[in-house]
Amino acid sequence: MDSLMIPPVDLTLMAPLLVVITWATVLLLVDVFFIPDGRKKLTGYLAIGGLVVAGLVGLPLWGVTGTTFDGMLRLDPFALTLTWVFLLVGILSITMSLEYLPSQGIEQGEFYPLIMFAVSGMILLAQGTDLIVLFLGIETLSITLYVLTGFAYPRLTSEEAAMKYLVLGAFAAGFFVYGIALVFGAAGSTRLAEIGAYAASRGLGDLNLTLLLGGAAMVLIAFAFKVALAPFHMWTPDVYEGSPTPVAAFMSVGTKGGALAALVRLLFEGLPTLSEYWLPVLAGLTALTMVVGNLGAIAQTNVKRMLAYSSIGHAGYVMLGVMVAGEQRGPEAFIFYLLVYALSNLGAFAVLIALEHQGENAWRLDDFAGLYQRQPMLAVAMAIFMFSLAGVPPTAGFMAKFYALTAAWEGGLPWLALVGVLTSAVAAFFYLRVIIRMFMTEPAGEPAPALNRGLTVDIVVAAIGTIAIGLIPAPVFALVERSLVALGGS
Amino acid sequence: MELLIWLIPLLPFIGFLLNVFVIRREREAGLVASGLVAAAFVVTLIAVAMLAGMPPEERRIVSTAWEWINTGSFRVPFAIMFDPLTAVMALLITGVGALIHVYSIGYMHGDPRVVRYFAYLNLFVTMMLFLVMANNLLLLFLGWEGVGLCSFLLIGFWFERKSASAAAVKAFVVNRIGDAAFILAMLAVFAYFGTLNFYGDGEGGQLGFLERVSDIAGLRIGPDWQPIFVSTAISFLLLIGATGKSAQFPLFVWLPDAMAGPTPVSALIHAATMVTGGVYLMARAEPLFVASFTTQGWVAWIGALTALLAGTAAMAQWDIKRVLAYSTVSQLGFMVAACGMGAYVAAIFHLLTHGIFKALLFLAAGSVIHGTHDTQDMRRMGGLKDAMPTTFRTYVIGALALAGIVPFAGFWSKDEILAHAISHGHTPIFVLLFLTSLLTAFYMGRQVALVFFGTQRDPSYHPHESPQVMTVPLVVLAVGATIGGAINVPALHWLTDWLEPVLHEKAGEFNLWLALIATAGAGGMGYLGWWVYTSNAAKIKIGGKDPAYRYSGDIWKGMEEAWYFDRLYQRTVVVGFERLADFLARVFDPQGVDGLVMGVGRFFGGLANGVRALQTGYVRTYALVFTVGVLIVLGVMLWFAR
Amino acid sequence: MVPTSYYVLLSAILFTIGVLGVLLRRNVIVVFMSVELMLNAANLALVAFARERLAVEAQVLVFFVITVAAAEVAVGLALLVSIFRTKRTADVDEVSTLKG
Amino acid sequence: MDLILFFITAVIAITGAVAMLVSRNAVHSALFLLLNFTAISVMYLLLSAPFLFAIQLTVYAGAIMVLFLFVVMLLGAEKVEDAPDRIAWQQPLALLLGLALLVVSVVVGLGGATTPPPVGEALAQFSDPRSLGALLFTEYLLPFEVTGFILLIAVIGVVVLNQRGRKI
Amino acid sequence: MNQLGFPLLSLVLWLPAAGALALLFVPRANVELSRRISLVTMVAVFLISLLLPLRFETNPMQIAVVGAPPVMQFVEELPWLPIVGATYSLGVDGISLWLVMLTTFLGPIVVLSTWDSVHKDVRNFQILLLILQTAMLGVFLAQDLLLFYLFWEFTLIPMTFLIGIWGSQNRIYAARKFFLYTFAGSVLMLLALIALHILHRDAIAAVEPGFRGTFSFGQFVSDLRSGRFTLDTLTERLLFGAFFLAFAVKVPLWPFHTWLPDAHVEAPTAGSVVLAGVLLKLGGYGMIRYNLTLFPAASQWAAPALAVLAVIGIIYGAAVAFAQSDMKKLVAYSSVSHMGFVVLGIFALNTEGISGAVLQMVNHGLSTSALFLMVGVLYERRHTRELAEYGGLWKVMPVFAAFSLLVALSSAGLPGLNGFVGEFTIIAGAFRSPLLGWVYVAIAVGGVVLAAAYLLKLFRAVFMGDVSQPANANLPDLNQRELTTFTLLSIPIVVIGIYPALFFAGMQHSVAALVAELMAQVAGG
Repeated sequence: MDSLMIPPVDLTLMAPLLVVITWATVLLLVDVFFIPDGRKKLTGYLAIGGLVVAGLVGLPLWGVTGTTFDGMLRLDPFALTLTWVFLLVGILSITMSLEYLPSQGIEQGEFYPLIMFAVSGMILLAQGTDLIVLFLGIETLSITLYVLTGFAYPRLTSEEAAMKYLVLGAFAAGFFVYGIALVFGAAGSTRLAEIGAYAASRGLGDLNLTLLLGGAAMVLIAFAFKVALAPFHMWTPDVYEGSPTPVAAFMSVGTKGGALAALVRLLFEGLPTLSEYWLPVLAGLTALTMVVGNLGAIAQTNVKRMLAYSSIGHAGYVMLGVMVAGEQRGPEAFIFYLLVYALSNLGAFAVLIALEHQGENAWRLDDFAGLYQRQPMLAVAMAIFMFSLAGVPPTAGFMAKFYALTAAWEGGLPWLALVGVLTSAVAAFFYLRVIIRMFMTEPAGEPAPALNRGLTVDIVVAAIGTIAIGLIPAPVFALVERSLVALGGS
Repeated sequence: MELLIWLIPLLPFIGFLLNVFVIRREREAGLVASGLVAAAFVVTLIAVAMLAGMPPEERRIVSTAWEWINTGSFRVPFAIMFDPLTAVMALLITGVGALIHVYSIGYMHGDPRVVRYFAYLNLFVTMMLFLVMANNLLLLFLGWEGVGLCSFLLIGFWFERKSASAAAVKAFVVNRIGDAAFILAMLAVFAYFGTLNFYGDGEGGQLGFLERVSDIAGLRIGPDWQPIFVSTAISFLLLIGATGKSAQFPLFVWLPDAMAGPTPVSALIHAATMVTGGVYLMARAEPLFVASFTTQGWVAWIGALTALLAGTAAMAQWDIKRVLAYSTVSQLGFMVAACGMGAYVAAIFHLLTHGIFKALLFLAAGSVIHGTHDTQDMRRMGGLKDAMPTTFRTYVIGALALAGIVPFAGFWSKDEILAHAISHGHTPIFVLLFLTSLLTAFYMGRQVALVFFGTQRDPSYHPHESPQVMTVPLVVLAVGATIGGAINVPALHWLTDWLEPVLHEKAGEFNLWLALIATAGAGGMGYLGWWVYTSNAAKIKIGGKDPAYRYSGDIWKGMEEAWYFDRLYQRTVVVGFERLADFLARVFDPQGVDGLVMGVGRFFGGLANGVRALQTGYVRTYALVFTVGVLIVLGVMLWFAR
Repeated sequence: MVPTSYYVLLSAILFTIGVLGVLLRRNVIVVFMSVELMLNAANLALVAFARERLAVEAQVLVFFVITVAAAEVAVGLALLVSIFRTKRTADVDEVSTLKG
Repeated sequence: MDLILFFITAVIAITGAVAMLVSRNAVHSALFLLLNFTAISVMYLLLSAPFLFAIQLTVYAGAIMVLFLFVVMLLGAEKVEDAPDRIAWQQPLALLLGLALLVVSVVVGLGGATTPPPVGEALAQFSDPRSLGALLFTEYLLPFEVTGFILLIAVIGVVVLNQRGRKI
Repeated sequence: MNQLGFPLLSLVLWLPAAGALALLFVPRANVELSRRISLVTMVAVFLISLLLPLRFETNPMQIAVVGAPPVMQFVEELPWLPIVGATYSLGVDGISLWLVMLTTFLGPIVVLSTWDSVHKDVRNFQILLLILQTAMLGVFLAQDLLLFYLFWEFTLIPMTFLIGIWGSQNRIYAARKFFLYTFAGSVLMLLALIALHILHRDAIAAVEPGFRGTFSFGQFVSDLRSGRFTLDTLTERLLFGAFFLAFAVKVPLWPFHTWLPDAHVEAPTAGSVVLAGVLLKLGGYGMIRYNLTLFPAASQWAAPALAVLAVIGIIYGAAVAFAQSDMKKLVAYSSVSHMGFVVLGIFALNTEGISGAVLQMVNHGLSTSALFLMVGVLYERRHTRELAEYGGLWKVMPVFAAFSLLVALSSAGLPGLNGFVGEFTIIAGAFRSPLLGWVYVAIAVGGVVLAAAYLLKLFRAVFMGDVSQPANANLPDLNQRELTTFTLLSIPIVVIGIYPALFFAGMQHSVAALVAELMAQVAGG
């Protein structure tokens, strides 16, 4: 028989991914064999090192555009920028876990490699240009997160959350696969580019629109599930609440970011010509998401759960950029929003972690009462995050929201921008509630929360970033803008 | 000359500043205040003399200090002027003012806040002078409200007394109602003339609106079915303003209450000067009023009705000052009625004489109060003529002047008004006014009888004559009240000639018959009043009813309460407004407006609970919702793809 | 030959039954089975389409799907075992403390 | 001939699926599902994909279903649905939705154009496992590798999820 | 760069923030030092800002021709957000000049008022005050819509904290209501900004390819006026509405006022002073600067209706104020009434109305601040704001009474004091406005009457009558600091009253240009 011709593989184009995945595998072994129990923090540091290295490895790739693995992976500035965001999210999440895990009695070395695997899944999503790669990327991310969600062992809610997540995730995966089948049935390929070419051939008469749209819809639904777009959001509050807080933090940005990155690729490389069909649907979902997410958060007295609902709402705002990613400002808005949201939200979760004590959680609003008097800096930082999430100037959250709304309006969705601002007015209510508790009520006599180094770093980085980007967003905008010159075509 | 006329208002103003910021001792305050007002009087005299030296047509000095308001086309200078009308007003203000200042030194002696008192008094004189010297409506309004403020301050001078503070607020607020109309009038003037200046500056610049009344001749505004002349609208609004300040029907209710202030204040502000502001305004805006036949009718009727109404009320009062207060309202009614009939000179004439003799009466009443240790109820007086002879004599002179007995000042001015009414065919007005003049004589007779004749009904105090610092002004004023009529006696009509450049009026004819009848009537009624109350002196008990009550019953009661107007306002307008405000504040605002806002909040809260309720915790429900989503997405996309 | 549409029809029926399984059954294991049924239905459709176009790739896809399904089931069952240890139940409705 | 075989198999597959859905015993469900999987593997044969037929039988019917049965037995979780359904209101709704979903999927699925059934050399190539294998290691090398990692993660996950119980 | 050659506006704008930064390094316990630093900063800002009116060209060389953008002075511009064309650009014109001066003038007064009233966490209080000062100045100075919005929204944060932390019993409710109400009111404005930006960019890009859009106020205006950028009627009205809503809530225009009494009642004295003194002015300023300038036709269209709201507010606010027994509430509702005048003046759409509105904003800032300070003085001494608790204080605190009377009269619009000039000019404008007319004015004048009623009611209840409560018998009169505060406030109150021309002169040119533009709109369409 013929010898197998392995197509040329340009590993440099997937260098960050490669670093993360290899490092994670090796770290797994190192952890098992060389790092004793009780010193698992070392694994964490090593994992951070790996993520940093991955980020550095990506530096020379700036501006490079290319595909490898027979066109299944694509490296472009869009993917690279997102990669960096994901690495940042990973680093921050690990940093806040270093002390969290031992304090909750769930310190296991595998945690860190698993986070790295999740990050690799996200990078795969950002780089993949084939439905099957996207499917695998999502599954990599999901399976890792199922495990991580169930990580807080003694807490039953953790397992409950994992179970719910898994059941619904598998359910969604079923739709994903069915969607792939239908799309394949129509287009005869799973490559986004080929699907795009096929979809663009409409008018030639051989377009099987129903089949293609049906399949595309199912794939979109699977992504919508990951992004937590209403009505596919139902898992989010429960899972966030149940999972270990750093994991929730990671998920709130990571899953969304990865799925959205893939969604951008799918929509604008695979289905740009069909936007008249999916745009209204996605716009409707987005509107519903903003409404449901922010409304759901109003009724919460559990801050963690409130943040979960708020993450649903924010998914809607990010979607404002994603949907119009065909325009110049869409992907910019998407990435900028994601970055800002990552900073603010991770910061908020870090504060949440700082309040948790051994084996117990402190997520009730009352636990925040008088925080300002107990830990002024912590309260101020939390206030910054809350204002940022609410989109009040001069925080970065405002700039992000502003840009997302601008993009949406430009993309021809002014009504959606209207829904966006109206829901953000609603959202101010529950963010403000946390602030009011912290600053304007008397402390309930709780001891001062213990801040450790990792958390401090997280909170300080996030707070400074939030304020700095809010005041002088131009450099970040410029970076994001330059990173996206290449998107849209191909 | 321009500088000189600025001195007139500035001198008292300096007194005000000194009293506010520098002077702390009672003695200095009185001297400085009186001295500066007296100086202003002297300056006014000089100015008048200089004015008299000019040809009659040019007797007007206008001086602008600075642009007060200048925005867009809306330009108002801070400008004063001096012309014959202003001159007589300024003389009255500074002259009577100076006397009252001097009198106050004695009257207010020992009061802890006497420095402040003189400051207010000085400020009042300043503002009053601005009122009469202003060359535009806005500056006039500044003085107008300024005197209102001083009136408020001085009525409320003894603010510890509840009645005083209530009266002060009432005076200010009621005046404000008239002022609101005044503001509207100014706006209308500005809208139709483009300026608020009375006269141009005489240097070929823009003319003032009083010189351009013909511009609006025939102009009408308002809906097509009921247009009114612009001149009517403006002058009517001014009339409402004047009814506030000059205590005319229907806004007269504040003046009797205003007697809660110190008596010299009543003399100066609530008799001689401030309340005449409305009359001055009408005289000043004479061309506007004359241009509107309708308004003139209103003016005349309002004046006459007020005169009668207040005259009847004055008859039934027990409080020595309230009698004078209602009498003032009544006399102001005379003046207003005169304006309404076109007898502006007569109005001003009466204003001047009334200013003198009413000040005299008030001061004398003050002397009585002073000498009886703050007794104001006439039922507790009686027989004071022996204890306070000077006061008694001056009081009688004042009463004779007010009653209109020859040859006292009041006779000439009142007679001129009545004569004008007859000769110009205003018969109903004449009847009302004549009736009033009879009543006037009656209640003055009554008062004199009650206060000075008979025996002292309340032995709890020892009446004594007032010190010289008080009696000397009384005497001076009494002289004025006696011979003041000379300035416009029919044969000489100096005042008419003097005011001719402003009011363009020729002297009326003296009606001898009328004069005779009026004097006889007044004399008779005055005697009747005196006789009734001296002969029935025994029936007057402290806290008791008037002897006349037996005969007239509830009518007397009605007169005592000034026909219940005050109470009517209290029960309808005031209570109505309070109820409305209360409703708005306690019900409508929190539950209506704010309730709507809160309703929005509750609405979202309800929606949020809906979202929460959907989040059942059962993963199968989540899958169900998921499936619904799938169907929607698929359905919509396929719908589009049809 | 059997027309592709027959297979697709069958696959749709099976897929729907799988969905119903998730919606209706409370036993976590059966729920997982239903998910497997959904994946299988999808695979069937995929192969049917592949046969129509003679595209071998689709078979590769099926291969990957089966693998991933296995991995997912493994994790799911492990989780179930872990939960069962404390909760003593495999009823999916029992894990419903997180809500609201 | 093919058509008859297809219908028989299809009926078996649907029966298996429905029976899995309705049987209240998890073991029965598993066995019915096994029946269904087997039927589907026969379908693969009908569709000229013999390799998948083998995979389906070994991996699904063999490994996964055994795993299911094993866990069911291990936990004794055959009958967990005896307690009354707390969200019974959902059942009719679910059935309704299922019906709708079926309609929609059928509409979608039958939207596909039918090309004439292929024959000959190409079909042989299609059904040849070797071409599949070749693809797996050339074009689909990356997914293949990733699948490996997914399995690795799954293994770690299973370990992580179950070892700690013992530790603590 | 500008007529001074150095960035004066930036200095004025950021100096308070710098002071706040410096305060961060003061130990929390050193209360006195924090206050002093804060005071020194505020005074310095005021003194520096004095250069503005001194060097302000009342009649700039550039003659305002119809179609030209508003002439700004002391202009500064730096790139800020090039990707959307937003710049850091500052400037003042005759309209903002006096509002800036009002803000800087009230700064030291506010700090002075905290000396006796704020004892909790003093340093942070001062920090928030200083930050708030920067934010408010930013709103007046910003000449870029995005920058403006940034400052606009940011004012909420320090104010919310001031109310929520240092307020009285119900402070949380008030703080939340304040924040949410005003935030919700202004979100639509953000959308309108974006819409404007994009519509403008699309319009200009059609002529100048490669144009990336802008947020520059000046450019919007000049393009709108030159006709390079036009809005169709519906769009213009919608945008107008979006902007207006934000401003109306802030002003607050009836019926959007209900947050105000709560916020005022609960806020500490300094907070109330800032709120009434400056924060409400942001709304009025916004209406003039943005609504009238950007959307002249829509302004014409909406003016009668909005003026109706304004007039309702005048009467309603006055009536409700009259019924209050809580002093702060009374003053708060009086703000509703007074700001109703401002809105009425603005929508008279003529020179008199608008310049009267600007002056009235300054007046209201002075008078109402002083009224709140007055309430504060009493509250510090007696810890109650109920009218019934007071009486006869004229005897006990004569100096205080004198100042209070002055302030009350100024607020009631006594001629010779500042309030009258503003109100009168406004109603003169409204009377002459072809859009409004005498009916509006006739009702609005009722507000003048009622103002006297409720303010004298307040004055009488507090100062007149006998000293009924023994606790009031020995209240100390104003101390040196309070005396300084009131004296400082009284100076402009009197000066504006007798020589308003000084203030009108500065704004004349800007207002005239604005009105000319509005008139051109009428003529043109």
